[in-house]
Amino acid sequence: MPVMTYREALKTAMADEMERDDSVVMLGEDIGVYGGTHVITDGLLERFGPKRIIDTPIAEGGFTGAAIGMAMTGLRPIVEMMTWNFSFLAADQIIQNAAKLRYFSGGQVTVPLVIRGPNGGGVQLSAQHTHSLEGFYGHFPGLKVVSPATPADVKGMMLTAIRDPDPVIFLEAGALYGTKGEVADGDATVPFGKARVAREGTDVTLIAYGRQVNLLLKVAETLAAEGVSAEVIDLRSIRPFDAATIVESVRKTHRAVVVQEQWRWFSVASEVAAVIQEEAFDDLDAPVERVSGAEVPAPYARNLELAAFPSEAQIVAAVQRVLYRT
Amino acid sequence: MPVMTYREALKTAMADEMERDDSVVMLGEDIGVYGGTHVITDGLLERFGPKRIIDTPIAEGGFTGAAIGMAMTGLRPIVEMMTWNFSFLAADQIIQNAAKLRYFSGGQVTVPLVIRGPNGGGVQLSAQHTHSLEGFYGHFPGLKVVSPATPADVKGMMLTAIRDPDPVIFLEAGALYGTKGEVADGDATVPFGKARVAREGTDVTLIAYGRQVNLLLKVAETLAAEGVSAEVIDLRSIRPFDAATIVESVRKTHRAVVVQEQWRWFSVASEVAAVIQEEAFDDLDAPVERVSGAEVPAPYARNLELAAFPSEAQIVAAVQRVLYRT
Amino acid sequence: MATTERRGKQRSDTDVAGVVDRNGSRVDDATLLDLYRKMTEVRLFEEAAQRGFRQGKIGGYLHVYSGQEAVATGFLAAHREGDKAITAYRDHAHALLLGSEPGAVMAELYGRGTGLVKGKGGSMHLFDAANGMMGGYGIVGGHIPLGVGMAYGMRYRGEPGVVQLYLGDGAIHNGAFHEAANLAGLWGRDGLNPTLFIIENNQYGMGTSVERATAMTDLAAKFDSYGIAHEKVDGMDLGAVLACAHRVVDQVRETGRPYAVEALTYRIVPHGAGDFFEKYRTKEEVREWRERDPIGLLERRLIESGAADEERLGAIRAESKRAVEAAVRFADESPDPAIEELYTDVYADEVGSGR
Amino acid sequence: MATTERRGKQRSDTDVAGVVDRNGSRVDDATLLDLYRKMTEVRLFEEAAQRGFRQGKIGGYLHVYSGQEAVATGFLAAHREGDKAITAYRDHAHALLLGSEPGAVMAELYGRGTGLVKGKGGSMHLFDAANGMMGGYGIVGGHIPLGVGMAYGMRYRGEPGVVQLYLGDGAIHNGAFHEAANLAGLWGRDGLNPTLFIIENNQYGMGTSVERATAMTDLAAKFDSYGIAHEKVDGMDLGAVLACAHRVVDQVRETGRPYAVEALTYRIVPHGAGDFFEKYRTKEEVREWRERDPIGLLERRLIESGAADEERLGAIRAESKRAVEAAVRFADESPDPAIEELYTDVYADEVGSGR
Ligand SMILES: Cc1ncc(C[n+]2csc(CCOP(=O)(O)OP(=O)(O)O)c2C)c(N)n1
Ligand SMILES: Cc1ncc(C[n+]2csc(CCOP(=O)(O)OP(=O)(O)O)c2C)c(N)n1
Ligand SMILES: [Mg+2]
Ligand SMILES: [Mg+2]
Repeated sequence: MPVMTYREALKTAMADEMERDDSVVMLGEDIGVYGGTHVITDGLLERFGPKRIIDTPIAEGGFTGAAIGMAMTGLRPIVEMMTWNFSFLAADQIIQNAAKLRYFSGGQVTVPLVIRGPNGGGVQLSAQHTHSLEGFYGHFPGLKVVSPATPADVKGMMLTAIRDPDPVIFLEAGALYGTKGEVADGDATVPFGKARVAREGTDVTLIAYGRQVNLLLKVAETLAAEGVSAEVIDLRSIRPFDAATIVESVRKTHRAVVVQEQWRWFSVASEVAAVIQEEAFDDLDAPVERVSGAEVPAPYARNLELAAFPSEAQIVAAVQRVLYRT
Repeated sequence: MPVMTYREALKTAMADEMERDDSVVMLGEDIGVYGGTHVITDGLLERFGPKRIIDTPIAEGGFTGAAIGMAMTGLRPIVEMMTWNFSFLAADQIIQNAAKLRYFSGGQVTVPLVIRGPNGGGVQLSAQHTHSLEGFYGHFPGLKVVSPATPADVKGMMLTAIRDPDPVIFLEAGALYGTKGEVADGDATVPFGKARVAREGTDVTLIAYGRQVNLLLKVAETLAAEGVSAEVIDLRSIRPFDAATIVESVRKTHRAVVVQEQWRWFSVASEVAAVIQEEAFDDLDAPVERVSGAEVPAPYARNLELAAFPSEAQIVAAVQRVLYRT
Repeated sequence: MATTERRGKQRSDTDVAGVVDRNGSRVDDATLLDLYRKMTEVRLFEEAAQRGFRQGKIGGYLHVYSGQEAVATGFLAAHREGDKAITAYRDHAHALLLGSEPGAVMAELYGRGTGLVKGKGGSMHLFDAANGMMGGYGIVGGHIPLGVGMAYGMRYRGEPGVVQLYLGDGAIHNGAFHEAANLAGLWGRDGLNPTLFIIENNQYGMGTSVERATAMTDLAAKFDSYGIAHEKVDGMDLGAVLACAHRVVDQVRETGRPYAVEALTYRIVPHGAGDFFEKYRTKEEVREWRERDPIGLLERRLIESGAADEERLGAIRAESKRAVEAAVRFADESPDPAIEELYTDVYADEVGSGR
Repeated sequence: MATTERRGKQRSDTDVAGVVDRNGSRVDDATLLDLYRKMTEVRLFEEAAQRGFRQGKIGGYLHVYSGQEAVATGFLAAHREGDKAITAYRDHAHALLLGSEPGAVMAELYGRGTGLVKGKGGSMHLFDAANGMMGGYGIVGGHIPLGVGMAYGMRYRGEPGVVQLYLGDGAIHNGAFHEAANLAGLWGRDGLNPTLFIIENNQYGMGTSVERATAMTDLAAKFDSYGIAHEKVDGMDLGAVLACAHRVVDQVRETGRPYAVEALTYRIVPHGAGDFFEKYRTKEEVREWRERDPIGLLERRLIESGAADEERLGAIRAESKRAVEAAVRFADESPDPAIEELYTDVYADEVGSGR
């Protein structure tokens, strides 16, 4: 299988789908003439023209709403949110219109829309440019929310997202755009709602999504050296949420640690812990541990920022706790 | 102690504080000339004049942002969000500015701001006008989020909110505006971060906030008739969140049911369940049960709406499950 | 009529006796009488809805269109198959005028399974996509970007349709309006935005008059900021609206460029059916405007021009009344939605709902 | 200079030799030379920041002001104690011109504990409240309502201050601008809104030119929608900006009403320090504008008017260079923030943080 970066895999999926289906259009700030701020869309304007690659003014609410309107006429728009940090300005359109139109129109209207862009921290982007919004959007019925961590998944899930008849919140791991991996050629879709066992193990279940999956794989190596066999689960989909895969793993390992960059309160990790205790209560030998971002707006200074994000050391410590080794 | 409605208690707190401190001003749609859509602010324009009771155009983001700016100059603005459903339009201002200004200014700026209004479902207000946004805002460090359920608390917590140096998300139980209760005269503040044991019991802990507290008190009566002694906890504060009171109760009862109108995934109940299993793992005799709103946008028809909100029957069934009586 | 005068002269192409349609020919009496029937049906429908609300048969919020009928009646007379309309929550008239069954509309307000959207949306969310009714929306300003996007979508697909985008005077100060109008202006340069903005300026957003919402009260002129041409029309005068509508709808269709019309009108009823006091306007003001009630105005003009006599108009009103009564009966006799409907229409497939 | 011509004539009160201050008297040479020093210090500071970024000493996003110096230098020359300024993320110049220590500003960019905001905010969030610098904000348009609210707050408290509210050409199409400008117009009717909107029109928002962002490119004229008077100024010409600034700041202070100035300027560097290719504009265009570099322009004028000779200017530049070098040294030698600072400044008290 060809090896490519997360960025290339993402772009390939979108470009292929635009070739295949001319109802797919793209909107966003500086995606065309400028070439895309994260160089995801570079060259697409030349290939598909300005009617399909639509540069917009700085008006996230307006162009997201317009994309919803386009979707209502049968187009399949892909909105680039330059970063998800700007999506608060489009929250009303996403939550009040995109998520609910099918319902409050009694099924008359369909919104086949993808909103995509980098999510999560970068390097020193500080308070207004560092958010992980999985739980924020995952709370709302009517939305599908996904967070692919590998090049193969970002391609496969983007294909699925574009073809999906419902609005999809596509949270890219911005920090991973340059990472490489094998990606199947052609129509290799990856379904929503299925977590991926990224590494098998027997002693403890480690759960994450997005860039923290890579962190967990490193931690699992460290733990293996200490004789602890960790199973790593990559959630992939946030909504729908694959409780079954998690529960199955915990039934085997009896212990779980959930890791996320987002803040702890009312978060994805809260849900994972709640579900595990609900569905695997008798199998659980220790409380589910959560490792989350520090409960502060993201700081700028590198030392503070590193202290604010989940670290290997914190995760290992949490594993030690669920194994009662401390 | 005088008896008054939730509405009167709320208004009293604000009016008293406006008398006491002329840095308190109020902004919102139709709070002045119109008299307030929920008749909370009626008469205040006549009493305090248009410089302090500021009617605004329909621009939630703009006037919330302006209120933040006023707070930065030392005023203590109270923003009326006509209903919290409209706050998605102000989400950027609330989350990106109000919550973080103190942090990213390195402590130079203070935002003593209260944003208040009715939260939660009413009667048949349907999809765009029925949200419970506790978890949505509670996720963000920098905000304080409260949800008083009684006239005494709404007065006491509003006094605390106005005097608080940080932005407070004040989620009123809109459905309870007309309910009555005893309210102490004068400066009877209620602190943030402390849950309230609304009823003592020994067999099971029932946890809620806002209008569901009243539902739980009814359920507790029903259960008492069946010989089950339920403790009812009213969270009051969502952020900060009083884990200690919950854990203490569960240490006694060994069982817990959390009830909320909001959707289940990534919610307040997720957090409560996660915290209980974290901090009272060995005391827990059954999984924490969650009773939440149906995972659908709010429907209009009354029969559907009733089926979408948590019901006594659902709560009783959940209690039966944690007691292993089913 | 102090307010009208203050807000400047309306452009009034013609009075009803000289109404012209899109071909420049006079609108015939039959057409006018049919529009009269529609207007009266809308008015009687709204009155029946208010009764239903007071009887507790209609829940939630209810916003009726009484006093403003000439606006939607006139503009939607220029609606062609394939065109679309979108509006806010004051949406019953638009659905009825686009051809929705009055029974299905009333059943929606009653929250019945036979409602236009199966009882799921209620008064604020009427949809009838087959007729081009792309909804009723409850968030002020929130539907404006959708309308602009629909216009793009239609032209992108090579369809000749026009989007009639209705908005209130209160919505214009919202950021969603600004962003969407700017996009419309931009996309219109390439002929990709056949949006007709129709401002239903009933002079108040709830209790806030235009003067108290902005320092610059010429709402049509706000479109200058987006390079969108505009005009004003007397929204109480069906003849004026009709003439304007035919002309501008055709122009938008031909150019693919947006256009804006501010229709000055008046809501002769409270903002919502639940409002019982109105501190923000005087009884005299309401009374004055009731004298320019668009239905009364049309009646006088029809009689003056000889198009109809009192008797004929009475017969038409009776017809409207029967239609509305039948709608109420249909709603009343319809069943609640099946309880399983709670969980349908959330996602197209089962994947979304998860466990 | 094709773009300038296309965008219409700038109003230019005067050239530098005839600069007048708020009292109508000529700005003396000493003042002008001091402003020259400030402009060169800002430019050299920005160049040092770009170097720091390439060296990896500065992280995150870095947006410098090179080419635009005349705008903030001119307007902030009219800033008085008690006034406030607020801007977006391209904010170093504003902090420096308001009197922040260059060392503390550079230390902030370096993420050091001695930084202007303790290393917590970085380049985009400079604050120096004691000097009236009310921030640096990263969300385009998001600070505009704050500025309007501050203006209200100051007048409410009876303070005579003015708020200089800086915004980019790209921000003007955002809903936050529309809502805030409308509030400013409204509140200004009662003298409660001394906001001076200053559009730093550098002709691009990232890679999107004004022409590609709106169909109506006269940005100043957009204030018509809010009843806010406005003018344009040549933002490359310090003399023109100064004259305008003194006049309009005084006017805003006296009336308590908002006013808007569009300053046409140009960013002679990429949007952000991390950008390395610029497909959206030509090298020739940049070269042409560099010929109107505001610093070069001022130098020529100072020499022509006899206010200074090359040597004097060279000495001033050397002074600026030393100041910037000292700032870099200070930043370089400063320690990281203490790790405990991670948890401070989230809330004023301990209550918020909870467990
Ligand atoms: C964003 C938002 N804010 C507030 C409301 C509450 N609200 C409902 S209708 C209305 C007035 C709207 O006025 P206008 O646009 O003039 O329409 P009209 O009711 O006059 O037809 C308001 C403020 C809302 N629905 N949405
Ligand atoms: C709401 C929002 N959308 C997008 C961005 C990304 N972004 C940062 S700067 C910028 C361009 C802003 O242009 P302008 O207002 O003209 O300011 P300039 O950079 O030219 O000074 C954009 C799109 C952002 N920071 N905030
Ligand atoms: Mg109105
Ligand atoms: Mg710019």
